[in-house]
Amino acid sequence: MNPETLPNEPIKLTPKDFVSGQDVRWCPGCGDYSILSQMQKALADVGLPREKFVFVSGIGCAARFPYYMNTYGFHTIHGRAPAIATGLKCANPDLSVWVITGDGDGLSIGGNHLIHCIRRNLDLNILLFNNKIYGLTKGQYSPTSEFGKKTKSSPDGSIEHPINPLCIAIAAEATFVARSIDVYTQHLVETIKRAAAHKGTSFVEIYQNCIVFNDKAFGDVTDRAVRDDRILVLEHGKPMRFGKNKEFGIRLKGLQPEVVKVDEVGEKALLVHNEQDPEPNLAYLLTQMQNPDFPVPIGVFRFVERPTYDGMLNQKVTELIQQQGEGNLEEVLRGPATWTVK
Amino acid sequence: MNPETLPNEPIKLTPKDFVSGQDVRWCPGCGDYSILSQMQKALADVGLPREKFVFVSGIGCAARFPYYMNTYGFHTIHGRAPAIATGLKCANPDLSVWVITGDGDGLSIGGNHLIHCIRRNLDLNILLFNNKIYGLTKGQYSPTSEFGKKTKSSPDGSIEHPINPLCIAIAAEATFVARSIDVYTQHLVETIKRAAAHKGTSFVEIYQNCIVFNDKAFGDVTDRAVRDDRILVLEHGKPMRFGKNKEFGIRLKGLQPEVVKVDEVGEKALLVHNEQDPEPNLAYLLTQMQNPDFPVPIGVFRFVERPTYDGMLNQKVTELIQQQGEGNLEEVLRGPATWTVK
Amino acid sequence: MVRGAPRGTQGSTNEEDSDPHARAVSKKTRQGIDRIVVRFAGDSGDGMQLAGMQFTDTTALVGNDLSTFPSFPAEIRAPAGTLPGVSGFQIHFSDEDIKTPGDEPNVLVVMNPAALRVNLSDLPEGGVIIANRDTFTENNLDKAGYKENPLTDGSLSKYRVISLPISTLNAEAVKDIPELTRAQADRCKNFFALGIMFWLYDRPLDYTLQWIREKFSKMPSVAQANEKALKGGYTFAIATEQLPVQYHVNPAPIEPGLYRNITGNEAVAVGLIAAAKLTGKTVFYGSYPITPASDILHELSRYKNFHVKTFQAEDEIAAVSAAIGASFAGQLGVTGTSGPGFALKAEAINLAVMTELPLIVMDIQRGGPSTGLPTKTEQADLLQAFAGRNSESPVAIVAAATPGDCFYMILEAVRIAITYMTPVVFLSDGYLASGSEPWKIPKVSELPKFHIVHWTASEGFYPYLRDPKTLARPWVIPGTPGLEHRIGGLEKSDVTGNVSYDPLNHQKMTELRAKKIAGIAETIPDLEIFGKEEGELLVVGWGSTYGAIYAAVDRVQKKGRSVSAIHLRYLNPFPRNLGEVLRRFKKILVPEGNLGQLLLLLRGKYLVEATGLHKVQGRPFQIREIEQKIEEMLRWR
Amino acid sequence: MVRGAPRGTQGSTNEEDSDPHARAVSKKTRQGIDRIVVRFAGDSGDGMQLAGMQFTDTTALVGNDLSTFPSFPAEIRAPAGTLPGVSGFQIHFSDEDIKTPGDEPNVLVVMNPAALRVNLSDLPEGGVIIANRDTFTENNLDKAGYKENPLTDGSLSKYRVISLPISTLNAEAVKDIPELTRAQADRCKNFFALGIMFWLYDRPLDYTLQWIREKFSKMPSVAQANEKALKGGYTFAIATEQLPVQYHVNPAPIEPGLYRNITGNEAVAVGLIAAAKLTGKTVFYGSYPITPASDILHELSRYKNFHVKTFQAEDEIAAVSAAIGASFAGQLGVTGTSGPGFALKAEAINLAVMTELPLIVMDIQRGGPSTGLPTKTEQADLLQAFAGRNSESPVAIVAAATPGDCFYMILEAVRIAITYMTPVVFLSDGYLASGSEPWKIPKVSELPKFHIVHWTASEGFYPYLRDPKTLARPWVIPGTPGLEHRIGGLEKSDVTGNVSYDPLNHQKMTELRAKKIAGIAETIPDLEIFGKEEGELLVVGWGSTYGAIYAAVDRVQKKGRSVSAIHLRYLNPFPRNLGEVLRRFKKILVPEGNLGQLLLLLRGKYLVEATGLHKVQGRPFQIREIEQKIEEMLRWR
Ligand SMILES: Cc1ncc(C[n+]2csc(CCOP(=O)(O)OP(=O)(O)O)c2C)c(N)n1
Ligand SMILES: Cc1ncc(C[n+]2csc(CCOP(=O)(O)OP(=O)(O)O)c2C)c(N)n1
Ligand code: SF4
Ligand code: SF4
Ligand SMILES: [Mg+2]
Ligand SMILES: [Mg+2]
Repeated sequence: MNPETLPNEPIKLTPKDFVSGQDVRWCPGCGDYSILSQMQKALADVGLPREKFVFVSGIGCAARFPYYMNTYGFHTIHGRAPAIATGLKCANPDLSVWVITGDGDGLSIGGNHLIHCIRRNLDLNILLFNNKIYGLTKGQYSPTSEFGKKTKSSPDGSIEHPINPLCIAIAAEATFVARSIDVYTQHLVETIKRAAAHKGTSFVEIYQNCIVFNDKAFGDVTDRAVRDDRILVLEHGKPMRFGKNKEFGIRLKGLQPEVVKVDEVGEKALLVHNEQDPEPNLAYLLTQMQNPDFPVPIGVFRFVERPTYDGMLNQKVTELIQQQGEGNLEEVLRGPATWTVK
Repeated sequence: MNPETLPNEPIKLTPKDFVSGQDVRWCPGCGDYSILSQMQKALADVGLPREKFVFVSGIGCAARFPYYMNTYGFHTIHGRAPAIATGLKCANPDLSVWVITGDGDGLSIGGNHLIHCIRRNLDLNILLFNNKIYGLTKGQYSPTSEFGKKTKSSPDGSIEHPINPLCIAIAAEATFVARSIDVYTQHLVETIKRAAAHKGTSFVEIYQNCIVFNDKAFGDVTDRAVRDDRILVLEHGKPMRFGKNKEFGIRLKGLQPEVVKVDEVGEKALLVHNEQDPEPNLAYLLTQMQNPDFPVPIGVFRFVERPTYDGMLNQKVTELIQQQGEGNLEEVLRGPATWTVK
Repeated sequence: MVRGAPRGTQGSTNEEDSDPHARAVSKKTRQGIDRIVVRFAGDSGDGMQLAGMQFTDTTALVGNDLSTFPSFPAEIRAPAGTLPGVSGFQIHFSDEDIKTPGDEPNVLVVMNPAALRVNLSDLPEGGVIIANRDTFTENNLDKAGYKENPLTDGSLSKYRVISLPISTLNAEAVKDIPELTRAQADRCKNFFALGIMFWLYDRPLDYTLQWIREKFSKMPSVAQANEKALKGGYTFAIATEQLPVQYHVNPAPIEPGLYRNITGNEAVAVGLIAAAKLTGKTVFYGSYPITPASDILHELSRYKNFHVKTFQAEDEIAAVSAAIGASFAGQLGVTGTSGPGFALKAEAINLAVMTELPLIVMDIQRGGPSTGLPTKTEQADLLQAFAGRNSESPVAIVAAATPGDCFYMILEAVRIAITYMTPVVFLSDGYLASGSEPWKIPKVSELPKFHIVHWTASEGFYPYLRDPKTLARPWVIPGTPGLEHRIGGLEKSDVTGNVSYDPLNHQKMTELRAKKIAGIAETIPDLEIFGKEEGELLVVGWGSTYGAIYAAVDRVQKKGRSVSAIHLRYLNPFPRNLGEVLRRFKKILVPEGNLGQLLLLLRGKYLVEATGLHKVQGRPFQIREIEQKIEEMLRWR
Repeated sequence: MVRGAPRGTQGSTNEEDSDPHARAVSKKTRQGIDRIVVRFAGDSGDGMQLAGMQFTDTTALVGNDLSTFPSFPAEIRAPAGTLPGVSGFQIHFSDEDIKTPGDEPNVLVVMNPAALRVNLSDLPEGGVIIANRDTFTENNLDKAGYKENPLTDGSLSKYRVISLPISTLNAEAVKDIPELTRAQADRCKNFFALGIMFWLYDRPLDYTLQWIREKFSKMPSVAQANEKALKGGYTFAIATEQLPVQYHVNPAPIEPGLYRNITGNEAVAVGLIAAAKLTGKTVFYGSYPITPASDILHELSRYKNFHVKTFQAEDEIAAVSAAIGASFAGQLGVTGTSGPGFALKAEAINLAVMTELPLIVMDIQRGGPSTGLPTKTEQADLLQAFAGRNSESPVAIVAAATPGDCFYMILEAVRIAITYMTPVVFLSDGYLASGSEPWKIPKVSELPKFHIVHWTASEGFYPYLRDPKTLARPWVIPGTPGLEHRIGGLEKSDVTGNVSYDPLNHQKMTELRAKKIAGIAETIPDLEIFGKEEGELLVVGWGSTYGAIYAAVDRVQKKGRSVSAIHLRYLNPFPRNLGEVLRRFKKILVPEGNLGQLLLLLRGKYLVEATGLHKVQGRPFQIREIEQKIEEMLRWR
C-alpha cells in the first residue's frame, strides 16, 4: 500500500469487523483457524478501511481463507493467485492485496508464478500456509513433505527431496521474507503487521498444522515442551539467542552457523541479526537452519527496499502523461501516414 | 547414466559422429554454434554409443539444438522439456538424457518444471543457454535481462528485477551446478563432461551470445581485453584467484566475499573452492558474485551426491518384485473380496 | 414414537418406484420383496461409507444384483454435525438385473439431524427414516438449521419414522470391553446400525465379522467392540417392535461366474495394471491429485511389482508431459485428471498428436465450469475432449458405461493408442468413479493380447512412414542403434518426419492425422440396438447415463411402446453403423449430463433431428426422468 | 539476357487472373491496366518488407485500392542466402475495389536465388521475374539448391525474365558518398529495386524520399545513399530497354475520406487504445510473446499515456490470470496469444466464466496442431474457442473479416464483455495480423460510446443479481465501501453468489450462463446478404476468408449465376437471422481454413446440409479456389 493513499483520520476497527458471515468450514482443530484470528487482529491495526483489502487465493484448504474475511475476496484457481493479484494490484494500486496460498498451491502448481511475483516485487503480501501436505485433496505429499513420507500417493514413502519455501523466496530476490507459526499467536500477529507495512512483496511462511492428514508435522518444533530449545526468534539488531533462558546462541564458523552455549563463548561472539542487510547472504544462511541440527528461525529474515513493479508501472504512466500529455486518440487513429480520398 | 550400464568395450566416437544431417539454422555468429561443437566434442569422450543419448528441448532458438545432434531427440513444447525428460528417464533409465533450454523456456514459462526436476534430482543434464533475451520471438526481455533493458516489449526500459539461474538451482536443492561460456570452448567441453559424469540433475548455465537481438550481453565479462580480470575460474580445492597473472583473489569477510590482491593478503587468506561441500552455503555465495563488483565465477559450483529420483523409483520396483514377486494379475482382478454365482 | 404411521402404497404402478415397506402390516413377519434402495447418511466422521461398503459386500455375497453410489461432502472438511459435513452411501439391490443405484431411497438411515436435513428431499412420501435419535440434541439440531426436533414436531408425518436411540444402545452393547475409550466406543455405532440393517434385510453377519477381525487384528478391543456393536444391532432388531417385518430379497439371476464389487476408479486402476501385464510394458502414470481422479493415483502407487510407476507431478502439465516422455521412451504413458486439469493438458496433448505417440489421457469428469462442483458428477467435457486444443487436433475418445466397463474401455484405450500411435481420451465421471457394481471377473486368458512391434531395422526406416492399414507411424525405442532420429511439435514432412512448412504437405498431414483417427472405426464393434431394430424413438446415450437410459427404455418397452436404445462407448470415431442406425428411427433422444454436447456432434455429423435431455445437477439421471421424456416424445406428433 | 521472351496472354478470360505485362509489346510505351500483383522477395537481410511497405504507402497515396500480405521466414533465423531465410511481401493494387492480396503474383522481384526458388511455384506461366542477377553466384545458387543458374539455363522459359545487375548498378549509384561502408552501400539495393518498380508502375518518389530523410536524419550519408539508390533505380528504369512499357493504374473509386494503411495487429492495438479512451478505463494487457501475436504487445507497450498498461507475463496462464485480476479490479483486462497459448489459458478463462467478469481473449490463430507452422496462418481454433474448456463454458466469440475490421471487432468485443460481464474471444489470424489494407480513419466522435456503471449502493446489493435485460451481474470495484464480497470458481448460488452445491441451483446457473451468452444476439446486427436474398447457393464465411469469398462470389455473380454470400463476424452467439437466411438457399458452401469447424456448428445448430471447402496450407484461400468450388456446386444436382 502506498502510505500516501492512507486516509488522514486514523481508522478504528476491531478484529470482529473483519469476520464475514460465512460459516468457517475447516476441520475442527485445524491451524487455519488461528491464522484467521490473528489476521483479523492484525488488520484491525493496519489503519486501512475494510474495503481497501482484497484477499486472493488459489485452491486448497488454506485458499478458503478469503470467504471468512469481511473484505473483498477472490477465491481463484489452483496456483494462479500471485498472477491474478499482480493484475489486480497493477490495475488498482490503492488496494492492500493479500495472497493466501498453501504448500501445494504455492509451491507445486503455482511455484513459477510465486517466484516471478516475488522477483518483480509487486507490492502485495503472500502468506503461504505450510502444512507439508495436500489437505483439500485428502492427504498426498506436497513439495514440502519430508523425504520418505508415507501418504496416500506414496504408500511406500516419498522419494522427493523437499523444497525450502523461504530459500526459494530468497533466491527469487525477495525483499521481505518471514516465518511464523499458527500457534505463536502474538508472533503471528506482529509478523502479519510487519508484512503489511512492507512496500514490496512480503513473503511469509506460516507453519500450519493439518490435524487430519498431517497432525504434528511441526510437533518437534512447536511442542510446548521443546519449543524454546527448537525455535530461534529473530530480532533485528539483536544477537541470536534461544533456549528457555536464552542460554544458547548461534555463532558463525566460516560459512557455517553453529550452536553454542552463550556462557561459554560470550554474547559478543554471536551472530547479530540484520534483516536489513542489502546482501541476502545472512538471510539465506538462516533459511538453511533446520531441525534437529539447529533451532528453526522465525520472524523477519529479510526486509529491504526495492522499487515495486506496480509503483514503477504507474510512475511510467504518470511520467509519460507529464511528458506527452494525455494520449490523443485521433493521432493514434491516423498512424504514421495518411492520405485523403476525395 | 548408470555407470553399470556402460558397455565393457570403450566406445570410440568422434565429434563428427554426433553431427546430424540437418542444416543448422541459427543466425551466423550465434553463440549456439559454439555450444553445439563443444557438445559434439564432449560426447565423443563420454564413452556411450550414440543411440543412448537423447536430447530433449522446449521451444526457442536454443531448443533447436536436438535437430543438429545425431542422437535421439525430442523438440517438445515451450517450457516443458524437464517434465518430458522426467518421464523419459523414469521409463527408460538406461538413456543419457540432456535437456536443452533457454532463459525464457527454462526460467519464464518453464521455471516450475525446472525447479521440481532439480529438487527431485532426476539423473539428467540440463543446459540453460542464457542469452538474456527471447531470441526466437525476436527480441523481448527475458527473466534474466537486466533491469531497465529496452527491448521490443519494453521500449521505455524493463521494470523487472532479473533472476539468477544458478541461485535458483541452488535453492531448488541442486546437486550439480556449473557455469560456462559459449566462447570458452575448452572450459565448456570440460564442463559438459563433468555434467555427463554426475549422477543426478546437472544444471549448467551457459552464457550465450545472441548476436542479433542482444549482442555483447556478456561483453563486459567475455571481452578478450577484460576477461581475465572479470572471470574467476573455479577449481576444486584451489584458492580462488583471478586476473591476468592471478594477482587477485577472493577472501571472506564475515558472510561477504571481497576482492583482494594476493600479494597483499597472502594466498592462505583466500577462500578455497570446495564444490563438494555438503552445505550449499559456499555455492550460494558464489552465485551472488556479479560484475562489476566481483569477477564472475565459472566452473563447477556444487557437486554432491544424493540418490536420484529415477534410481529410487526403479529400486522400489526391483525391491517390491524381490519381496513379492512379479505381480499376479489374477489376484488384482479378484480384488479384496469375491463371490461365485452359479 | 413412530411418527409416520404405516400408509398404503403411493399409487405407483411401477415396481421399481414403489415402496415395499409400505406393504408391511403384520408383526415380525418375513416378507419377500424384489428390490430396495437404502441410503446410509451421517456425519463424515460417522463411518457411513464403511457401513455402506460392508452392506454392499454382503449383499453381493447373497447374490443380489446391486448398484451403489456414495456421495461425499464437498471438498472442504466441515465441522462435525454441520450440513456440509454430511456423507452418504446409497445401495440399490434386487432379485433382478438392475442398472442404477436407484432414483431415490426407500429407506434413509440418518445418524444425525444434518444427515436428515440434507437427504430428506430425496425421500419420496411414505419412505422410511431410521434415525439415531440420540444425536438430535439442541446443539446438533441447531447446526443442521432445525428450530424444532423434526422427529417429534410432526413435520415428518409424510414418512414412516423409526426413531431409535442408537448411540445409547450401542454404548450399552460395548460397555464391558476393557481398554475401550468412550470415543472408540461411540465410533462403533455405524456397526450397530449396520447390524439392524442386516437383520432388516435378512443378511448374514459372517462376512463383516471376518472383516472386522482382520482389519483390527492389532487392536483387539476395537475389534471386539465393533463385533459386539454389529451383533448388538442385529439382536436389537430381532427384538424391537418398531421393526415388525423382515424383508428378504432373493438372489438375482446373474450370469454364473466369479464376481467382485468394483468402482469405476478401481476398474481403471485394475485395467491399467492389466495393460502393463498384457503389453509387457511399464505403465507410467503421471498425475497431479484432483477430485475425483486422485484415487487412481493412490491405487496405482501400490503396484510397482506390476511395472506400474506412478509420478506425482508438480502440476497437470508436468503430469501429461512426463507421460509423453515415457511414451517416447517406448513405454505406456498414461495421465489422469478431472476437468480443470484436462484443460491444462491441452497444449501438451497436441504435442502427442503431432508426434503421433501413444498416450492415454483419462478425464474423470466433474461439475464445472472452473472449480465448479468438485465432488459432483457431470458429463460436460466431451466437446473439450473432441476439440479443446489449438488447430485440427484429432484424438480418439472412448467413454465407459458402467463402473466395471471402465476396465474394458481402458484396455480399449490402450489398444487404440498403441495400434494407431495416438493419444486416446478416456472419459469417466464422478458417478462412475465412486459408484460400484458387481463385476464378473474375467479370466486372464480371455483378456485381449497386445502385440507391440517396435521398429528396429535401420533399413527403410523413416520416422513418419505409415502402416498402410492403420496409418500408424513406427514406434522406435530410443536406445535402438542406427535409428537415431528427432521428432517434435513443428509440422512434419510426410514419411521423413523432417520439419516442413510446405503448404501442400501441411494439408496432406492434417488430413492424414484426421484420416488415421477416422480409420479406427474399422476396429470398433458395430452398435447393438437394445430393442427393435427400427421404430418410433431411439434413445442415444454415452458414458454413465447407460444404466438410467437402459432401465428407462426397458420400462417403456415393457409397456409395449416402440422405443430402442444404443449406447456409445466410442465417441471419436463413432461406430461405423451409427449413422445408419440413427436413420432407422423417427425420433431421437439424447440424454446427457450437459447441455447437449453429443447432441451437437450427432446433429452436425449425421444431420438428424435429435432432441436433448440435459441434466446438470451434479448427480446422475433418475430412471424416471428419462422415462418421462421418452413418454413425452412418444406422444409428440 | 532476357530468357523468357515476351509471350501472349495465357488464354485466361478473367481480368484479375490475366497478366497485364503480357500485353506489353512496343517500346517505352505507357499503358493503363486495372490491377497488378507484385511480390518482392529476398533474403531476410535484403529489406524486402521495407521496400514492400514503401511501395504500399505510395500506392495508397496515388489512390489505388490495395491489399498486402507479407510472408516471413519461419520462426528460426536462417543463414543468409538459404531457403528458410527468404522473406516476401506481396501487394495487390487496382483501380477497383479489391479484397485480397491476389491469388498469385504477376511480377516477382527476387533479390537472390533462394528467393526465386521459394517463390517460383506461385508464379503463373508467363509471369514476370525481375531478378538481381549479381547475387546468382555459385555459392548462392548452391545454398538455394540450384545446380545450374536458372537465369541462364533455360529453365525459366515459361516466364518473362528481366535479369538486372542490381547490386552493381546500386553500387555505382551510391559510389561517391563519403563515409559509406561497402556493407551500407550494398544494403541500399532494396531502394534501387524499389526505384525501378516505382517507374514501372508510374508512382512518385516523394513520399519515400521524405521517409528516407526523416528515418535517417541522424545518419546523413545513409540517407543520401538510399536516396541515390532510389533515384538511381528510377532513372535506370527509364533508360533500360529491358523495360519497354510503363504501366499506369488509375485511382480506384474509393469512398472519400482520410485513409491510412493498417495491418490487423495494428488495428487491434489501435482498437484497444481507443477502448481505453472510450471507456475511461485502464486497458491492462497481459501477454506472453508468441508469433503472430507479439506485435500487439510491442505496439501497446508504447501507449502508457493512454492508460494502457502492458504486462509481459511469465507464461500465458499468468497473462490471462493477471488480466482477470485487472478486470476484478474494475479495469479492462485483455490478453492476447496464438493457438498454443490459447490452449494454456483455457482453465483460467473458465474462472472468468464462473465469476462473470469481463475479459477479452485475443487468439491470433496460426498453423497447428502443437507448435505447427508458427509463422503461417490458419483458422482452426474456432472449436477451441467454442468449447475448449472444462464443462459447459459459454463465452462470446467474434472474428474480424479484414485487417481494418480488427479495430471494429475489438470494440465490439469490449462492448460485449462489459455489457454482459463475460469473457469474449476475439479471433484473428496470421494472415489478418500482418496483412494490410487501406483503412478509412473513423472520426472519434463517430466511435461507439461506452457507459459503464459500477454498482456503488450498498442497499440491495448481491454479487449475482442480474440485469433483467442483459442478465449481467453487477461490476463492483474493490475499494467501494460497504460492498465487500467474495467471488470464486466454485458454483455460485443464484443472486447471493455464495458457494452452492445445490443440484437445482447448478442447473439453473448453468442455463443462466448459457442464456446470457445467447442473449447477446439481441444486440448483434442482422446479417446482410451479398447478392440475392435467396437462391441456389449461399457461401458462408468467417474471419479472414472474407476477401477471397466475396471476390469469388462477385466474379460468379457477374457471370449471372445465382450465388450469394454472408460473412459471420459473430460466431457465438450467431446473428439472429442466420438460421432463416441459411434456409433460403438450396445449397450452402462453407470455405474455412480448417477441416470444417464452422461447418459442424452450422449443421449441428441449423441442420442444414452445408458443404465445406477446407484449406490448411498455412496460407489464405485464393479467389480462384473458391470460385471453382462455387462453379462446381452450381453444377451439382
Ligand atoms: C488445476 C487443478 N488441479 C488440481 C486441483 C486439486 N487440488 C485442489 S487443492 C490441491 C492441493 C492443496 O494443497 P495445499 O495448497 O497445500 O493446500 P491445503 O489444502 O494443504 O491447505 C489440489 C491438488 C485443482 N483444484 N485444480
Ligand atoms: C506456449 C507457447 N508460448 C509462447 C511461445 C513463443 N515462444 C517461442 S520461443 C519463446 C522464448 C524463447 O526464449 P529463450 O527460451 O530464451 O530461447 P532463445 O530463443 O533465446 O534461445 C517464446 C516466447 C511458444 N512457442 N509456445
Ligand atoms: S484437511 Fe487439514 S488443512 Fe484442511 S481443514 Fe482439515 S485440518 Fe485444516
Ligand atoms: S536470434 Fe539470437 S539466439 Fe536466435 S539464432 Fe539468432 S543469434 Fe542465435
Ligand atoms: Mg498444504
Ligand atoms: Mg534466450
